[in-house]
Amino acid sequence: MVKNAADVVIVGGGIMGCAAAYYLAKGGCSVIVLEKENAVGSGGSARNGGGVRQSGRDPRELPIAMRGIKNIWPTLAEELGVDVEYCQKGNLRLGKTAAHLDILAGLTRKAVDCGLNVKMISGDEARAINPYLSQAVLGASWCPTDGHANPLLATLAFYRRARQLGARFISGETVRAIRKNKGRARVVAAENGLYEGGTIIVAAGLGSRPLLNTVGLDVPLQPVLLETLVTEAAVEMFPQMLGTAAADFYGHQSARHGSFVFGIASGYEPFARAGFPVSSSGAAAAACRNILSYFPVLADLKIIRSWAGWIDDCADHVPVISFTDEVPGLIIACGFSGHGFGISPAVGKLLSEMVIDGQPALDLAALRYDRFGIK
Amino acid sequence: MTRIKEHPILGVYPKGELVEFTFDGQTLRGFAGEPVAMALRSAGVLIHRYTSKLRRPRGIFCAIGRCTDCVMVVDGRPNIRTCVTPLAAGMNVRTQYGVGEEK
Amino acid sequence: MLERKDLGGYIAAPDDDLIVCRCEEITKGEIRHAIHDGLFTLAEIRRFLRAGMGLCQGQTCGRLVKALLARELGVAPAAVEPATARSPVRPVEMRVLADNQERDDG
Amino acid sequence: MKRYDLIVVGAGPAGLSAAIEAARLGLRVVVYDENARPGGQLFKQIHKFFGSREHKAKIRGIKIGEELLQEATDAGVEIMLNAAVTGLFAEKEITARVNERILHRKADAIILATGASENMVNFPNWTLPGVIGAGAAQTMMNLHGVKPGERILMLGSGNVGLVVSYQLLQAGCAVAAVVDALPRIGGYGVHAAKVARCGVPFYTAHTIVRAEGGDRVTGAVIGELDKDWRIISGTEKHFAVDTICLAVGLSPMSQLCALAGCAMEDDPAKAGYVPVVDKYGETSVAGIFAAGDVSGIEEASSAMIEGRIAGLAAAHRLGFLDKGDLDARIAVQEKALAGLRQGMFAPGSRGKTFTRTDEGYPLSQNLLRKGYLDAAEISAYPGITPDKGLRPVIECAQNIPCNPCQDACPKHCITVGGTDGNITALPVFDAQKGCTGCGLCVASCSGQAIFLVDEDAGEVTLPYEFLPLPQKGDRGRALGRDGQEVCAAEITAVKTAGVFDKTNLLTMRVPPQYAMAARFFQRES
Repeated sequence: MVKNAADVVIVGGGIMGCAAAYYLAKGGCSVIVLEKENAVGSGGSARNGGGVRQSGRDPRELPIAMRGIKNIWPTLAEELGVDVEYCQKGNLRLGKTAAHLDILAGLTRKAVDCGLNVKMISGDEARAINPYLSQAVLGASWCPTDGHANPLLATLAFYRRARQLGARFISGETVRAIRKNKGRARVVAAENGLYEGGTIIVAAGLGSRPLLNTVGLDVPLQPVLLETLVTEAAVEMFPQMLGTAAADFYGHQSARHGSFVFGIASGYEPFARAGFPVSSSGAAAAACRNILSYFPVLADLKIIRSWAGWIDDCADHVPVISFTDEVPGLIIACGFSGHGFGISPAVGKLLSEMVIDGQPALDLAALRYDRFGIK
Repeated sequence: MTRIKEHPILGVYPKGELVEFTFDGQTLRGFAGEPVAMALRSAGVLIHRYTSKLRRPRGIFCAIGRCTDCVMVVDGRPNIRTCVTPLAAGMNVRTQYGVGEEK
Repeated sequence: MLERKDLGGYIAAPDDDLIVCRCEEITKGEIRHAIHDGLFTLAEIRRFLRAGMGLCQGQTCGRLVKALLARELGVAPAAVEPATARSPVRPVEMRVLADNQERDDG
Repeated sequence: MKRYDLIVVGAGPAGLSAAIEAARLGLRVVVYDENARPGGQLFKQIHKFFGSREHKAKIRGIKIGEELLQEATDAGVEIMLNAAVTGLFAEKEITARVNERILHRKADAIILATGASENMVNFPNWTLPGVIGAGAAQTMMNLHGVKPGERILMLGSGNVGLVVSYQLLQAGCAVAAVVDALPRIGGYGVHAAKVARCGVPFYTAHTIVRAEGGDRVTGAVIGELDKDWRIISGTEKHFAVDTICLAVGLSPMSQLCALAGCAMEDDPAKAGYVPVVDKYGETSVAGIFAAGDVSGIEEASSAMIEGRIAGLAAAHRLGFLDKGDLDARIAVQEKALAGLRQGMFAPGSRGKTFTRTDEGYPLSQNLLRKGYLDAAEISAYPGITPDKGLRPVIECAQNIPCNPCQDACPKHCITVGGTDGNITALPVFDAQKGCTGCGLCVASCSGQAIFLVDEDAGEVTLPYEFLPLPQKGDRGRALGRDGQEVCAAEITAVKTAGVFDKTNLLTMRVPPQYAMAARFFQRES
C-alpha cells in the first residue's frame, strides 16, 4: 500500500467528516481526513447555534434526527470521552403573529405525522416553560425531546477520538480534484500530494460543489451567510433550545458555562458579499434587536464575540447523503443548509454504514444527489 | 495611606467631589468620577470577586479595562469592569461570586 | 500543511496546575493535554477548552497559550497562527448593540 | 452614515501626530479613543523623554500629551473619548461604542494607532489580588493618585519595569527588588542607575518562583536561573511585599488590523503579530494605515514620527498633498526615525548582545547586571574627565538616542555625536570651554545621569525628583551608585527653577574623597 492510501479518504474536516472518520475507524477502516483550513472544524461546524432538534425539520431528514437523539446523543459524551454539553430539555419554536403560528402549526403537523412528540402551546404555556419570554410571544411549538449541545466541542471530540483510533488527519491541505481509476473514484488530488482511497467521501460543505464538478457531478449548493454571537457567561436562566417561526434568531444558554450562543439571519444574506471581512457591520445589531424582542431581560448581557461564515444551502434546504451511480466509490454528504449539526453524529454513523455495510441503516432515497434533475 | 497627597512631578491630583457609595452594604467614600476600583483600593478593598470554577479571589490586574479581572456587581449588573467605571454617589458595589451575586 | 502526528505520550509536568487563562481558569496541564490529544492550533484549543474565549477574549493569555503550543509542537512561537480577531473587540451590551440607529448628535 | 476624510483609531502619540499632520493639510479628521483621557500612555509617562530637541526630548510625557492635544485641537481635529472602536468592516467602516450606543462611521482613509498591550507571565498564585501589570501601577499612581501597594517587587527590567520602579519610588512606595530572567538588565542603564542609587537591588538571571498569600499577596519568592532557565535550588530568596508588578514586555494590539483583513506577520523583531506595512505605514488594504506600537513595539518618540508619516501619506492618498511634497516631508521624518533607531536598544538590535559601545568603549557589565556603574569602570567614558574642580560628571555609558545635554549647556562644553549629529553617541565633555557649574545639564538629562562634582569644595550636585524636598542644612547619608551608604552628607543648596521642570538640584557636602562616589541623598529619619 502506498503511503497516502486508506480504505476511506474523507474530504472535509468538519463535524460530518470527523464523525464519519470516528465511526469508520471504530469499524476497523483506515481513514485519511483532509481539511483545507489549518484548524479542524472551521466551517459550519464552528458557526451554528448548537441545536439538537427534531422539530421544525423536513420530513426527509427527520428520521435521521430522531435516530440520533434516540440512539446516539444521550451517550455521546461517554462514548467520546468529552462532555459535549448535550442538554435535552426541549425546543421552543416561538411565534409572535398569527402568521407565525400558522407556520408552526404546519411544521408541527408534519412532524407528528412522522411520529415525533411535538405540540402547539399557547404564549402563557410557553412562558410557564420559560418565564423570561416576553408577552409578545403568542404561541410556540414545543418538543420536549429536543435540546442542544456545543458544536465546537462535539466536532473536536469526534476528531480527537477518531485520531486516537488511528484515523489520519491532515489540515491545511486543499483538495483540487477527484480522479477516477478504471471507472471508480480512487484518487484525491490535493495541493501537497495524492491520496488514494477505496472509498472517497465528500463532506466539504460549500467546497463540495466544485469538487464534485471535477468528476462530472453537480449538486445545487449556494452560499448563505451565517452570523453567530456569543455572550459573557451569566447565571443559569433556562435550558431550552430556542428558535422562531420568523427565523430571526436561534440559540441557547450553555448549561455548563452560562454563556449564550445565538445564530442569526440578519435579513442581509441575499446581498452579502463573499470576501473579507465576512461579518457585516449591521448583523450583530439586527440579531440583538430580534433577540431582545423575545427576551427583553437579556438587554444588559454583553456580546463578547461574533463571527460569520458561508454555509452550504441546498436548493431544497435538505442535505444530499448519497452514493452516486456515475462514480462508484464516491459518497456525497453535503448541503446541510444550516441545520446539520444536530444530525451530524447520525450522519457520521450512516456514512460508516454505507462504507462498511454497503448501505445505510435508514432509507436515504429522498436525499439522493440526483433528485434535482440536473445530473 | 494609599492616596498620594502630593506628587513630586504631578503635584496635587484634580479630583471630583467626595461621595459615599456602598461596598457589600458597607458605606465607603471615594471621589466622584474616579474609577470604582480606585475608590475601593483607597479604602483597602483588594478582592473584587471570587471566580466561577475555583472560587479564587481576584482584584485589579491591568487597570485599563482589558483583562476584565476586576469585574464586580455594580448597581445589580454583573461583570462590570470597575477599573474603567466612574464612581457616582450612591453606587451599590458588590463582590461578584462566579458570574453574579452571592447566592 | 499540518499532519496531525502523534506527539508521544503525555508526561505530567510539576506545574501543570498553573492557571494560564485567567478568565476561564484553564490550567497549563489542561492545555498540554489538549495538545497531546491532537489540538494543534490555537483555534482548536480555544474551541475545546474555552481558553482565551472568556470575558477578555484572550487578551491576557493569548501569548502564553501560543508559547505553550509552540513548545509542545517543537516550533517557534511566531510559526503558530494566532487566534482570529473578532468583533466586538470590547464586550458590548445587547441593548447597546441593538441601538445602532443613526443619530445626528454623534 | 457620517463620513470623514480620515478616521484615526487611538489618541496616543502616534494617532494624535497622524491626525495633526492630516488635519493641517485640510482633511476632516476624527480620532476615537476608548479611554476617558486622550494621550494614550503619555499621561502616565511622567519622566523626561529621550531623543532630540526637534522630537520633544527632555519634555515629560504628560507635557508632550498636552502639547499634542493642543496642536490637534488647533488643527481642527475632532477627538471622541470614551469611544471604543469595536469593529472594522468592509469599505472602511468602523463601529464605535459611544456612551449607550454604537456609531457607524466611514472614511476614505483609516489610521490604526491602537498601541500595545502588556504581556503577562504566569507563576504559582499569579492570580492573587496584588499581582498587577506595570501599566496598572502607572495608571493607579499617575492618573488616579493611588498607590498600588506599599512594598513592591518588580518583575522585568526593560524600560517599562525601570521607569515604573522609579515612579513607584516617586509615589512613596518601596521597591523591594527588580527581577529579570535575562542575565542582563533590558532597559537603559541610566534608568536602572537612578533606581539602583535609591537602594533598590537588581536580580538578573532570576525569576519569580511563586507569589505568597491566601487571599492577597503577602510575599514573593525568587530564585536564580541556570543556563537552561531552570531555578537553581537553594538560591530562593523571600521578599515580604504586598504587590508584584509585571513588566515583561508589550505586544502590538493589532486585532483591528486583522479584522480589517490586512496581511499580517508574526515578527519577533516587532515583538508580535503586526500588519505588513510599506514605508508610509500603509497596510495591504489600500487606505488603511498602521502607526506606532501596533505595527511594532518602539518608544513613544518613534511612534510620533510614524504617526506623522502615516498622516502625511493618508493626505497624499486623498489628494491633499502632492507626491513631491510628500516625499520631501517623509524624508525629514525618516531621517529622524533612523536617528532614533540606532544603538544597542534599537529595534534591529533585539536579541543581540553587545560588549562595546559604538565608539569602542567597553560596556559596563556591572551596569548591565546590577544597574549601576562600578567606580572602577566610570573613568573609561568620555563624559567623565580626570580633572578635579567643579565640572559635570556625565555617567552616560550606553548608546541611547538622546542629546538634550548638548543643547542645555550655554558654554557648549558638551557634545553628542560631533558634527555628524549622531544622537546615540556618548556625550563628550570639554573642560576647555569653561564650565560655570550652572547645573542646566544636570536638570536637562532625561536619564538623570549628570552630576556636578567639586572635590575642592567637597560638593556634589545631583538631580532630585522626590518629596519632601530636602532643605539647606538638612543632614543625612550620601548613598553610592549602588544605593549603599558612603558617608555623611549635608545639604548646602537646593535649586528649583521653572526651566528645570521639576528636576530639583540638590547640592550636598561630603568629604572630598567621596565626591566621586556619592550620588544620592537620604535624609536622617
